[in-house]
Amino acid sequence: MSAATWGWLVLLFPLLGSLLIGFSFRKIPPKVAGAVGIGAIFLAFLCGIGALIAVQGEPSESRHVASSLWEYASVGGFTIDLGIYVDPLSVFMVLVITGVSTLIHVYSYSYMQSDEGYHRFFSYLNFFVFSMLLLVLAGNFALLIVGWAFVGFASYALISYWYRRETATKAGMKAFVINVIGDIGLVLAAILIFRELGVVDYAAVFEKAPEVFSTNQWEVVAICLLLLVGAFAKSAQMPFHTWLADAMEGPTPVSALIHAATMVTAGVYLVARAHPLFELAPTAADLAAWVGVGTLLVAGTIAIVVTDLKRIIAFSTMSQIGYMFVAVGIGAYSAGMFHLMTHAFFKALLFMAAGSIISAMANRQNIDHMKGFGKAMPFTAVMLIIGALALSGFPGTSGWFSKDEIIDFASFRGGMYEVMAVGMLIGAFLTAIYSFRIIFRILPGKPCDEAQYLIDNGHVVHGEPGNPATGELEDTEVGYPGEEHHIAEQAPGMKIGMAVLGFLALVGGLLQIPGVDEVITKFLEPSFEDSIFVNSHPTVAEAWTGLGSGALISIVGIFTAWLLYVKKPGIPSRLEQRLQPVHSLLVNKWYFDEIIDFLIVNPVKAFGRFSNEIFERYVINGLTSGTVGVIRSAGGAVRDLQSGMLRGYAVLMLFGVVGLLLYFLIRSI
Amino acid sequence: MTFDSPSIDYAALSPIIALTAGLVVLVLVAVFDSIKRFGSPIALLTLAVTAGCLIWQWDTNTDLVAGSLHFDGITVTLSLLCVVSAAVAVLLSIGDPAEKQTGRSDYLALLMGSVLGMVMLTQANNIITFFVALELLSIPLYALCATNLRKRDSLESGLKYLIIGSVGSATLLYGLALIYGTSGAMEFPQIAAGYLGDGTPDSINKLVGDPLTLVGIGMVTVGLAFKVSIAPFHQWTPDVYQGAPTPITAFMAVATKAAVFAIFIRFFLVALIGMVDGWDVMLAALAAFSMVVGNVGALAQTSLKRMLGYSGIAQAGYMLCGVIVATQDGISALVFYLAAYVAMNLAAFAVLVAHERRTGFSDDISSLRGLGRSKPLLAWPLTIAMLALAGLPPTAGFIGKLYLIEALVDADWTWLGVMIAIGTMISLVYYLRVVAAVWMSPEAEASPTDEIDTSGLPPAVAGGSAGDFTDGQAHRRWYLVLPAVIGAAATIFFGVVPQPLVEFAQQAGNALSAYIS
Amino acid sequence: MLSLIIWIPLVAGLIAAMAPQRFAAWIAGSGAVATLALVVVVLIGFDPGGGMQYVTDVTWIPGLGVDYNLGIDGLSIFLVLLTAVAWVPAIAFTASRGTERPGLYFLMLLAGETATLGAFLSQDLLLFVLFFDLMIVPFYFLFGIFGNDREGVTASSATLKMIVFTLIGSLLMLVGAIALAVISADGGALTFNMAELTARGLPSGSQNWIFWLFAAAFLVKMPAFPLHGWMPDAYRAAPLPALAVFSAVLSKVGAYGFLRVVLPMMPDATELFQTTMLILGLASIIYGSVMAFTKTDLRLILGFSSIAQLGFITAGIFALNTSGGEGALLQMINHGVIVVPAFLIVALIAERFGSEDIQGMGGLAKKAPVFAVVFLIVTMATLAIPGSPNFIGEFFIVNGLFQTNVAIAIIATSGMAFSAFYALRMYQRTMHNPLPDGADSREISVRDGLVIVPMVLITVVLAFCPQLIIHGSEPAVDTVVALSNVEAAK
Amino acid sequence: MDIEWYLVLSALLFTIGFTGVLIRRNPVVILLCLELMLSAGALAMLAFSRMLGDQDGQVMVLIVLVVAACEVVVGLGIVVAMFRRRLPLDVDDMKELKG
Repeated sequence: MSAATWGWLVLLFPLLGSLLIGFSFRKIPPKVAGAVGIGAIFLAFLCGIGALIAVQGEPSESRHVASSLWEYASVGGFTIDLGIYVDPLSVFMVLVITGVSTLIHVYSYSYMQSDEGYHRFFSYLNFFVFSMLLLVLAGNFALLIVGWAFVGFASYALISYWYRRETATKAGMKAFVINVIGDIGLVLAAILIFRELGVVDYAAVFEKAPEVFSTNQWEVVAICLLLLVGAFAKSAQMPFHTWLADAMEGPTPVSALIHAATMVTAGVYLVARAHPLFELAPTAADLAAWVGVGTLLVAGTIAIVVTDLKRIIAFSTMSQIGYMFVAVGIGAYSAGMFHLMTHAFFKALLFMAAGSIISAMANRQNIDHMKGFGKAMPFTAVMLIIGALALSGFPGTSGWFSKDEIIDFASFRGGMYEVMAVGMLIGAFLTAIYSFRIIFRILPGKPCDEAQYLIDNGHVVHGEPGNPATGELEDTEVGYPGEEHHIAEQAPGMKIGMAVLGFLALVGGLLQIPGVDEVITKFLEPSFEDSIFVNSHPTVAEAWTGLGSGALISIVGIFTAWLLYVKKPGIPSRLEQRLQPVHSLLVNKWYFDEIIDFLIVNPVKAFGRFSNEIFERYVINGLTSGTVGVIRSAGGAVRDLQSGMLRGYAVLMLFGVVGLLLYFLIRSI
Repeated sequence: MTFDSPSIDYAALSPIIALTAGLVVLVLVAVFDSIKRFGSPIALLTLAVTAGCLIWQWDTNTDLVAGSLHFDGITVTLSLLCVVSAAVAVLLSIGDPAEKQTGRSDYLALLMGSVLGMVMLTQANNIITFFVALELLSIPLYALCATNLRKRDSLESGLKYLIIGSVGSATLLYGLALIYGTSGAMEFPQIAAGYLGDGTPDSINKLVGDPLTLVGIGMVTVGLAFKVSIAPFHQWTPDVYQGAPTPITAFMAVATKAAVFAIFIRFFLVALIGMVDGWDVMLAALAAFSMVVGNVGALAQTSLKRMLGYSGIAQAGYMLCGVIVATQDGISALVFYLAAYVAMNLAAFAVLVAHERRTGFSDDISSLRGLGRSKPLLAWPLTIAMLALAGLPPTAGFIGKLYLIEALVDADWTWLGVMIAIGTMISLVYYLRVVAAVWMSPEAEASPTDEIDTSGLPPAVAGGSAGDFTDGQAHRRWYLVLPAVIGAAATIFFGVVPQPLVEFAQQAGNALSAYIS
Repeated sequence: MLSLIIWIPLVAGLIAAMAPQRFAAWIAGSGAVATLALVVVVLIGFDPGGGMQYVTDVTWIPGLGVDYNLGIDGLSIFLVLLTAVAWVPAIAFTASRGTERPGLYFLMLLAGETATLGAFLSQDLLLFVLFFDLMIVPFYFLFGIFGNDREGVTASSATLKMIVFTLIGSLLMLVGAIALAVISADGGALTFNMAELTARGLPSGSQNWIFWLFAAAFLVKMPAFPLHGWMPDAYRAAPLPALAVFSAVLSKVGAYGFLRVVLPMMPDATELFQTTMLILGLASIIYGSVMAFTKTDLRLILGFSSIAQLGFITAGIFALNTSGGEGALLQMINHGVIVVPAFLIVALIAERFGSEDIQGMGGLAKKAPVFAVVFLIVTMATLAIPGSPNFIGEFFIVNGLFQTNVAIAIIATSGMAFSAFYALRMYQRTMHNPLPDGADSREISVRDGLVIVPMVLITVVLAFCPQLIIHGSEPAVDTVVALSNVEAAK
Repeated sequence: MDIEWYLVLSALLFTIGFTGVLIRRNPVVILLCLELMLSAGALAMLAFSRMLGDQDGQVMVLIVLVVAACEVVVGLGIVVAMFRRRLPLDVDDMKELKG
């Protein structure tokens, strides 16, 4: 079968799975629903491989296939058809998404075991994967927007999955509104593209763009900036990132899937997909890179201070995505994609490990309470360590290869990109510190009472249900993940998921050993052959020196983390006192939330109150009741004139006569 | 010297002859107690015969009685309207306390006299018949207004109507005298010729500009404006409408307007056509003023009859625009609107009479509450009448307003058209308030009205029985419900299929084709 | 054929009023379904490029030059379909709930349908004005008699305000229509035939003031920003099924009026006042959205969201290009299709919570998952999530606006962001968050499901292929738009 | 004597009549003043008829006298009816109908 039919099949299975589970939620038991969910995604993964084989089978220059079912909408020359575009880049993304999703489905099969919204969870999860695949496979910008919005909707649904919890619904609302702002950016970009090029399909747009636009022409820069607005909103970059921290309200598998592996990478995919436009607008590409650098530094600093386990990992996601944006911003597309893949592996792994620890902690996420889980949960501890190693780019792990490749490319390009490389190195150092902050705070030392309870009688302690973020108590119906929690040691599903990811996190780097086998670069090369950077990349020697420096930084980082948190645990608290203002700045996430509220949210609410109380009552109603009042008073006047006195009437009659006569006399002169 | 008897054209005079005969018979019947009960049938018979004669003479167009009467399209159409409203008034006054007190036939005789006056007025073609017909129309009405001797309001309204009416007639007479003086002739066509002078433009200006003529026109306008209750001279209307017995109010509201507008058309568009730019702006001002006063005044009313009085003032303002425009379209629009006005008002008044009889003379709008639920047969005609008066689409009222505005815009009087639209907007509030009271508010207990303590008084004059006035079954009386239903049905029918009524109106329109375009 | 479509509902209404009250609902329902069937037959036989079809032209009042001229073309075919489709669930819902005096209720409801169909189908200006006036009368009775009094505002006074507001507009339009016909005839034969009037054209001097007479009527009807004074009280007083139909279809007649009357007949004035109308549309979007997310009464949230959507449609129409016009027409149908189930859902929520104020609500989704999913689809369509037909409508409107005035287009997109906020707020405050005690969150009954779900399914089908509507209506919109931009015509 | 003097006299009569109606409160006197106003019109008619030399004016005057008589009859009839009802015979007290 051709790549296109494989593409359609990839799309079909998750949608079918989602609808099937959705409609039969009363009939089939939870177990079967979970199985159907996993099966659907796994089938999609197989079709992805089928598409891979089909695409590889084509000769290298014609490795992209576009096919459309029917004409979705066409008005006055603006035709949008329901079409997909299968090429190495999209197949790569399909494989990463379906692969990681299958593992996360397996993990959540047992993690969400006793939750009473089980069917709804798997239906939404399958719908999310479908919409992510639609986004990746879309053949034109319009359908991209549709995929984009479905992904936004699915993330809203999953963030506020425990909808009976106020904070979860608020977080869901925040994520969705910021996502809609991203959609608006894409809508305007699509319209601008149509206005300039008259066409919306990828192939046609990227082919016509160089002829119509000269580099840095304001139109193409505007298009790219608008695309970036969409990308930043989706991938939680600097100005639009505030929703990611609150998105941790969703269940942990959701955070693993959406806020680590797939959704947040959509922005990176978009920039990679639209690279011809970005290459025509270097200023926009550089802006993307600089924002990437800024985000990775800011996120890194915050991650060091935050005490909530899932939020630390969330901020680390933000900084790693920053790396990817720098990569695609400066033209290292295949490096960016490679880091995207490896990041998916170890970040999902970290979230899963965090999930099982949180279950062990009876749903409390504050790492200050967590102590000595090394002994209590050996398997999870090992997985946590592997994840942390890969994240901090410990030599040999996948993270090391992918992150340093980006840094090498940046330093290779020289000039201001050198500064970026330095920024990234600092970032890498911060990453090493906070990833091992988790390890050294949780695993070593005297086990805290939950861990001790686990060691003594082998099953998990059951605290009364509470909101993990705020800690205040809730009624059990709120959607608390059921009475029994599941830790990796006791739940086979979680164990399989984490094991495979652990293996991939370790081994993943071998795909892209500089000089030996650039598998990813060669595979993605047909998608980026029209890019100007296609054959300029650092020599093998430079690559290896870069890797060396990367390894050095990560080891030093781990050592300092060890120093701070194991050797002299007092230092961090002392540092906090001395650098109090800095500390509070970081704890409050650089006050971004407050700034956005101050600049946008509060003025709009004030405008709403103003228009509601004052404008509506006085102007609109004033207008109507005003005129009615005037007419009614005139009516009263006429009625009072009617005095009933006969002689009064005669007087008015006289005035009438005199008036007429005067009028006529005046006329006759 | 030979004396040849004048050639009388009996055919054209037949309506007047029939009416006079009926009047005489009625007066005679009033004498004998035994056959007094047959008053109403006789009255209805005469009206039917008159209508027959009018229709028989549908398209005659001749001068009668040596030029003092002119029988043409306007006469036929408007006289028919007067006769129809008279018939309905007769029907409504069966069993009316006022009629009982004055003895059935006398009451009806006065009514016949008034109708005779109206039919003559529609034909009047010279100053003498004009004045006589006008007085023949008004004096019986003064008397009729005062017939409900039991109620103090009725007497008061009668006296008020008489005094103010006479002042109006006196002014009219003085104006006619001046016009006779300056034009030198009595018949309207000769007056027009008189004002043309020897045809040279400056002589026309001299005559037209001459103060006496203008004062004359002014005074005649006052007299006619008073009769049709145009704005500054409208003050008597609400009081008299409220005071007079309701059948008389119904008759007065509709028939007088039809007859007086006939003479308005004939006098202004035949006699004074020469100086049309002299009086059309003045009439336009009066019309606009009465639209405003009428609509705004009605807003503050609680009594339904007073409200209909004010609405009559406003509607008179709309109709006057038909005359101002001075075109055939204008006249047919006016006649169409009059016909629709007749249907609407008679339906409304019929329901009002039935309601009054049932609840003992409370014509307050709040007493109409819950009528929709309890008496749908009465509620629907009143609702349709109110919607028609407000000018809403499915009714003849809408087509009437449409025809008027079209005639206005056609003759470059667009600002008056907008005035009509604005007047209608204001009128929506009080018409729909009645509809809201009928349909949308809960049942209300009827409030008893003030009644003179008739204990100390001698029994009513001329054998009128002093029975109590409420008639519990009023809402089922055929003679009350029939006019209401027919009026409402006519409003809806002519709203949906207006063409026959348009042709009826055009009959009047092209009657003056000789004088105006 | 078209006369049949117009008059069947009224006839059914009259029979329902006369018949014993038990059968009133069945008769009314069958009347509405019969009309729908006829409209579908017309739809099948409709050829998009064929201009005016099924024309019936009978002289009605030769004296005034008015004739009973009906015709259907790309512009009105789908709006007629929307009307026919919208009335069926409204009647079914009322029948399932039962009212006192059902005969009168159905007579008025079906008379409203007759007048609306008449307005969409009439090709004679006076007939259009007549049906335009006639539309509000039955709803005056419906809202007045069957409405519910609120604190401070009785149903009859709220509806009185509504009908006076609307009729002021339509009276001005009556004067405008007559002036238009008389001036364009200038001495010749007076006619109100729309095609004839469009061909004759009008001196641009008089076009300007006639434009504002028509615009006033249509803006009050929509309602648009400055003239929506009557909307809050009327929406709070009205019975919900009647309100669903009123908000879904009657506001579209205003927008349709712009496309059918104002654009073709007064091109110079449209050109001249284009920016003012765009700003008015924009003001409606912003003001409607801002009010929507501050109000706490469900009916008013939907009411003000309709004002915002109508603001989008006005902006689309006055973008004066194919994309804007087509987007506006598509948006009219989408909004109509989604507002009917939205109001019926509000009715169901009101039954479950006893009140319509969202402050006391929450957690309905716990025991009513199907109800939650249906309401979710409706909310997503209301906020025009990309993938829903509403988005395609808004997308092409913004695309059209982009071609005329970029600044306005960008501000209009802020409307999308606001709509996301208020629609989601409405959904969350009713469905999510903990369930207050004393509220019973029972599942949607099969009967109500049968009434609401079909309309939602229409939106889902349209979501997959909005081209069905675009294909049918594009040629007609092209002709109207071509007529309206004067340089192209010159 | 040319016609102006007659016209002046009739105008004078008319104004006296009108003021009489305005000032006096007794309905009978008001009826008298009405007679005065009507006769003023008749006088003007006579003057013009004399000036124009034809008899139409005089015919009109006769008719006007008849009509004036009828009015007075009806007027007095109502006044008598009111007197019998013991209603105050004062125009200013007739304020029942107002507003």
